[in-house]
Amino acid sequence: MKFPPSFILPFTIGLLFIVSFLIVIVGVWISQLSKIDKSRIIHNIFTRKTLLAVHETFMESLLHRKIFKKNPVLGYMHMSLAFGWFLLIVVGHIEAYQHYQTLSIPIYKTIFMRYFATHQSITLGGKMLAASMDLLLLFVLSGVLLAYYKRFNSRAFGMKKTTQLKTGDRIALAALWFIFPLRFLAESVSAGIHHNGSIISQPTGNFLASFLPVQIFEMPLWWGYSCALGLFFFALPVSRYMHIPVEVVMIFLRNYGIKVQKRIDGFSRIQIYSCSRCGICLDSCQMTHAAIKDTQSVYMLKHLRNRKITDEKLFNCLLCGRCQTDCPVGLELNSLRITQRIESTRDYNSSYEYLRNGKIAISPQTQVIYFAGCMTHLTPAIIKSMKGLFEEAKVQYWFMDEEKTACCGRPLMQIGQYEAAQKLIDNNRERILASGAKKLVVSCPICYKVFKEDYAIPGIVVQHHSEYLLELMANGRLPVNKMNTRVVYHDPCELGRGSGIYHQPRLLLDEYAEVISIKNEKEEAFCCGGSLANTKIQMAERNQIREKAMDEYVRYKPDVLATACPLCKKTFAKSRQLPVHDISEIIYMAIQETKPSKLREEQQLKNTVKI
Amino acid sequence: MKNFGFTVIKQRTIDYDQFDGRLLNEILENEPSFKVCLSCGGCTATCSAGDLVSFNIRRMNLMLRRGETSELENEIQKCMLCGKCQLVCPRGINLRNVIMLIKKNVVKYKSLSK
Amino acid sequence: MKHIVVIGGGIAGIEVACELTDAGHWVTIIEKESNIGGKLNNWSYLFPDFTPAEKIRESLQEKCEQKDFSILRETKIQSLERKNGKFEIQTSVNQQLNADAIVLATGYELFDAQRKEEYGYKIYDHVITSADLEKLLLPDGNLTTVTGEHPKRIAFVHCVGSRDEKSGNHYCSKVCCVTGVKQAIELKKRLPDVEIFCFYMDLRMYGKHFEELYRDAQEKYDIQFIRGRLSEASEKIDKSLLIKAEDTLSGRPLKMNVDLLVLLIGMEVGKGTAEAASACLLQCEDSGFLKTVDSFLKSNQSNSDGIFLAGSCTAPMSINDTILHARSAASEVNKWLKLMN
Amino acid sequence: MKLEGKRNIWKDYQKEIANDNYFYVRSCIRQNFFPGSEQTFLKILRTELNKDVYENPNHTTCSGIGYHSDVVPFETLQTIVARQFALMTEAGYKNLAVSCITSFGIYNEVIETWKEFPKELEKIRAFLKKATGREFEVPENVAHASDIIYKFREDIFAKSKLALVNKNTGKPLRIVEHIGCHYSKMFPSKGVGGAEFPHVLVGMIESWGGEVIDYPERRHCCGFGFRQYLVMSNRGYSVSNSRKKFESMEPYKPDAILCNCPGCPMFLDRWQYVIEEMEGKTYGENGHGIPVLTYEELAGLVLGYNPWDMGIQMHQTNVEPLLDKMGVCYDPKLKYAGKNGKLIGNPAMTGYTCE
Repeated sequence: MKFPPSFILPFTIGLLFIVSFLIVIVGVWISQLSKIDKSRIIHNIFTRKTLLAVHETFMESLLHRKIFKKNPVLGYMHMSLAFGWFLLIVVGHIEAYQHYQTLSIPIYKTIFMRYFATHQSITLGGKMLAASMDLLLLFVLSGVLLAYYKRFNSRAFGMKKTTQLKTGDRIALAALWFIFPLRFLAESVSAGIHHNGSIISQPTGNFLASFLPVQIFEMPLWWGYSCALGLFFFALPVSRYMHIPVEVVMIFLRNYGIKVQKRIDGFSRIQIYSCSRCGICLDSCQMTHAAIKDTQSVYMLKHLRNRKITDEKLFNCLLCGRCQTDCPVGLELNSLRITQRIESTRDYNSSYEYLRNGKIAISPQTQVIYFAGCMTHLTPAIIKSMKGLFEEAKVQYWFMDEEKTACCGRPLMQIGQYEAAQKLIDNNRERILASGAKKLVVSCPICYKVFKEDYAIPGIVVQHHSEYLLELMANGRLPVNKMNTRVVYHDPCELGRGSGIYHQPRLLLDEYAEVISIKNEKEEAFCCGGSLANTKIQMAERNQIREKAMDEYVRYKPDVLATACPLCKKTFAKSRQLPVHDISEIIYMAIQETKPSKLREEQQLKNTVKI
Repeated sequence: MKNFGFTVIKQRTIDYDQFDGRLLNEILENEPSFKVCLSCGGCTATCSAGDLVSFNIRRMNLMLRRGETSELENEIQKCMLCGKCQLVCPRGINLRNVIMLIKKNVVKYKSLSK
Repeated sequence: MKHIVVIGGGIAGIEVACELTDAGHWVTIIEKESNIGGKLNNWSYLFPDFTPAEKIRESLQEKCEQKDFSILRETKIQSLERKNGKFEIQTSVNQQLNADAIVLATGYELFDAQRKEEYGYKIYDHVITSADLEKLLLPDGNLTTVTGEHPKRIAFVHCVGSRDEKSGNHYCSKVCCVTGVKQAIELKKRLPDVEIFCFYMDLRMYGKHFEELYRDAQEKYDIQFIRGRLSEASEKIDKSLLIKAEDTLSGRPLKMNVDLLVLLIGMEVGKGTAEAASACLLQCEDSGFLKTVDSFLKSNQSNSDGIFLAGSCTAPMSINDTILHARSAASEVNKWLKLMN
Repeated sequence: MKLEGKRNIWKDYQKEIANDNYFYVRSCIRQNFFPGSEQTFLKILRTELNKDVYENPNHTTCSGIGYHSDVVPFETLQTIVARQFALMTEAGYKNLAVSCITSFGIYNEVIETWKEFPKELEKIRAFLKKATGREFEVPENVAHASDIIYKFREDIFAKSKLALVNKNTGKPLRIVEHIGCHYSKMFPSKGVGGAEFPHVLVGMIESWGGEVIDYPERRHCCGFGFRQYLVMSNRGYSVSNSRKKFESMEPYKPDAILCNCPGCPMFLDRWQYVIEEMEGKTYGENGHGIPVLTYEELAGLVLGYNPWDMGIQMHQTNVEPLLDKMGVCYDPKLKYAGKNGKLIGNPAMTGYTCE
């Protein structure tokens, strides 16, 4: 048997390396999964879910549909590289089978086919395949050109900050940039010598042969192409291009129902490696409004991957979830950050002994509990309105935190203190259970999320007051009075993206005021900037974020900015550009409008005295 | 040593010259807004934990500034991080970060001093 | 042409004289010192924006040269009599002046820190007053202590001679709080490694930009504020000072060693004011400062018709307030003279 | 330290001290702690200075300790004081010489009260009359015994045999002066030199050739504090106070501590022993304590009196190091000899400093 030429070695060794590396590392990650997650894989692997995963892989990993939606040029660039390369491999193989007329072809003969197959295909099919290979290569090269331009452009004009490159990234990037031009040149030169080219490579080859001694260039160019491929494979594990193989694994696992846990495990590592560092999260992040440009998810994941995350960066995030909505890979960015926060603060969780030692106040028997939340106590207008509305609807309720109550625990969870939060949760849960209530109405979205997700109290419905008031209204227990006030509704992060409550507040508000639809709403809504999840941000920076959001709202010329969170209200109220009211206040005011003025005064007086 | 039925009483005086400022400096470096505390006590008045247990966040500042860090570790545990203090603070001090820094570093310096 | 005698050639006196000269009157200033400017001469830089006091002095000097009023230097008022609706003044150099109206602008004196014995001013080597420090803050001021080193820790004591029954002064001198903050910042700028503590009872940052200056002191200059009045200071063997106070916010006594103790001395009514008041038969407040007819509408009028008051002879005042008070005094004098015609 | 500044203050606080004809009232506790001191005072006044000092054996306690311990009401105290004055009036004296600082404070407090509230004086006159049938006049001059020694310090020095000079080095002895709290802290004008920088002991030390140590905790109380000592479990407070002073004066290496109050020398002396026993800490040279003297003892030493005659052996902290530095002639063998020259036995409790 004739030995193949030595230029195939870099490629072949690189391929062997990367394949075995991937098998090992993915194996390790999967072995680190919890027992439940492992059984999820086994149960789901032979179901429709695998097909769904294949479909998703095709749509996202190859076509990059989500990037396309967000930014068509960026989408095209990614698609041309990923899908183009994928097709080159697939079509290349088909061409090789067709050419060699066998299925057992060494892989190098497929990849470097134009070197080995020195005569032109004579069949129509063969000609068409060769032509499509040339066109596909052109397609990929257009992506490469765009990539050159993007990098050049961002540097020259200092536009959007793309991720800083590390050595591994640089090598892989350089290799990637060279792979396709070298391939094109090598194929063209071979075509110039052997006349085995197609519609693009052959004219290019002829052109080159017309003034260059192409024989001298042939071997070095094929060497160069092989080296570029080999280098790329070797650099892959230490570069961001690891996302190409890992993302596929991630898509499959995700389809099997695996999620980021509250500890760093194999799946969170897989998610971390799945980040392509496309930088879309930089665009969605409001922290840039305060000139904070180094703490965004893409950087967090990079630092997590390198295990070099500082508290300064880890905690300088509002956890608003905007990046998560926009992430084309669909990474669980908030969960990943919280997981690391748990890790970073593990050593100093509080035990809150005093809650256990102290006498727990006796819970009265009730059907409905109202829990205002710590923050709501700093916005007494919300409490006053809620009291008025309860009275209006003749609801008997227990105001659980009227005097003193442990915090709901969510602020602790946001900064990773899950263990500590559990102590508060246990304490509150005990009190709620003792009351025998069926419904827990909460005014603060921060509390709402934790009550709903982490309290796990059987037989109790947790509702944010916007849901609850909507229900009361729908049942005819609250009068309706549509005022002609123009309202922009600001979705609180924890209620909207955090808990998926977008429609209820709008349906409710619609009955009492005129709600204006705006660009940045629902999933795309802004964060007010007041988030408790960020412990590092300075007040002045919060103000900048808030003002940017406020400027946007002001453009719609509303009479009132409505929100459903005491913290959002308090944050926006500092701006003074617009009057800010909680949804409950607006409903309460609208209902008061319907009453004769004397009665109204009396009622207001009564409620004021109570507060 | 003889026992006379009484002992020399420890001084209640804060001896500033014995001040160990490492913990304070670490916190001020990481959260400079803490410098501008006015000792107004708004934080303590609004404190959710303070409703349930004797807990004075204003005093934490003083304890740090006087190097009285021995009780700090236990005291700071009481905070529930609800963030009300931060909303009330007239000087906009990033108190939750201060508390987290104290929690983190109090342990570190305790082990260092051993 | 009316003749107005202004007693005192400090900021208030000169300001009043300028305004009245501009209004077309003949003005004579009686100044006991050879220099004009009064207590302004004690200060190097002025709160809250570190304006060099020289700038204000120069402007006063300029006014004196440009405006057509006369100054009798090293002269005091001996007696004052009212004759036919006019004032007849005998001076200490046996001059006789006749005036249609009198303006008292006799100012204040700095509290003598020796009276707070427990702080050891003029006994301990490293205790100085804010007025002493002010001179050291000039670019050529020597900030080394007796031991020849730069101080490493400095304490400021607020309210020395103010708000203190033991000093006989119940009132607040108003300007010392912000002076202390200003001087602390200046010291910190000169000696970046120094630790500075201000011992205060209340920080009364009443004026424009004062609170901002205080915040800067905390935020940018790491100056620390301890709420508690210094009870005493003692000199140690190395000439440093052991100071004691209660840290009232901790509720515990506190002691510390400092290399320099600065006493923020308050304002007292001056001997000159007291003498002038007795010569002119004017009433004084319990504090010794001159009584004005009321605090709002007649804050420049003394109990004696035709005798007006300007500046810090009526109450502790900042330079800014003094200038404004002096201007309003001039306007009151004008009104009164018109009424007399 | 600028002496000029202190002199300015001393100028402001000069008091009138009677020249002769004193009615002497003794201290309750000192007769037990340092009985030689009062004897020495009388000897100096009568034999060295030829003054007339009268004592009435019927005089009692002023009840100040009871008063400050809240067991004697103010009216009772005033009546007791009035009785002392009655004894003085009856004997025809007008100048009160007080041995005790507590009493000195009490007499001043009562006299000042009567000045401010004359009705109180009338009431007390009635009380005394009713209780004892006596009548009294308020003394014209109240001086503490140390004031009198201060007044005649130069006369004493003129007759002195020894100066406060270290005979080995020729340098002045460095002495800490400690003033009893009630000497001038209540009424600064009643003490020589006032409350902040009292001059009464400073004057003696400097006149007799010594050097005064001004140390940071000079103002601090010795720690007696009445109930702090009288209630056994409180004594820790008392020791702590003294210790604070010792710690503060230690760097100055004092040769002695001079006191003008009956309680202070007692506590500054005994607590040194107690601290040594409890903590093993001594404050003087070579593991010794700092000798603590009363002003009469110091005056006596300057005048060349035999230390054992003045009862200096009653001190728990050894005074011998000071005696040696001054060059006082004494016979160590006779330290514990009785008046007849026979040994009366060594004390049972001795510390390192007492050997």
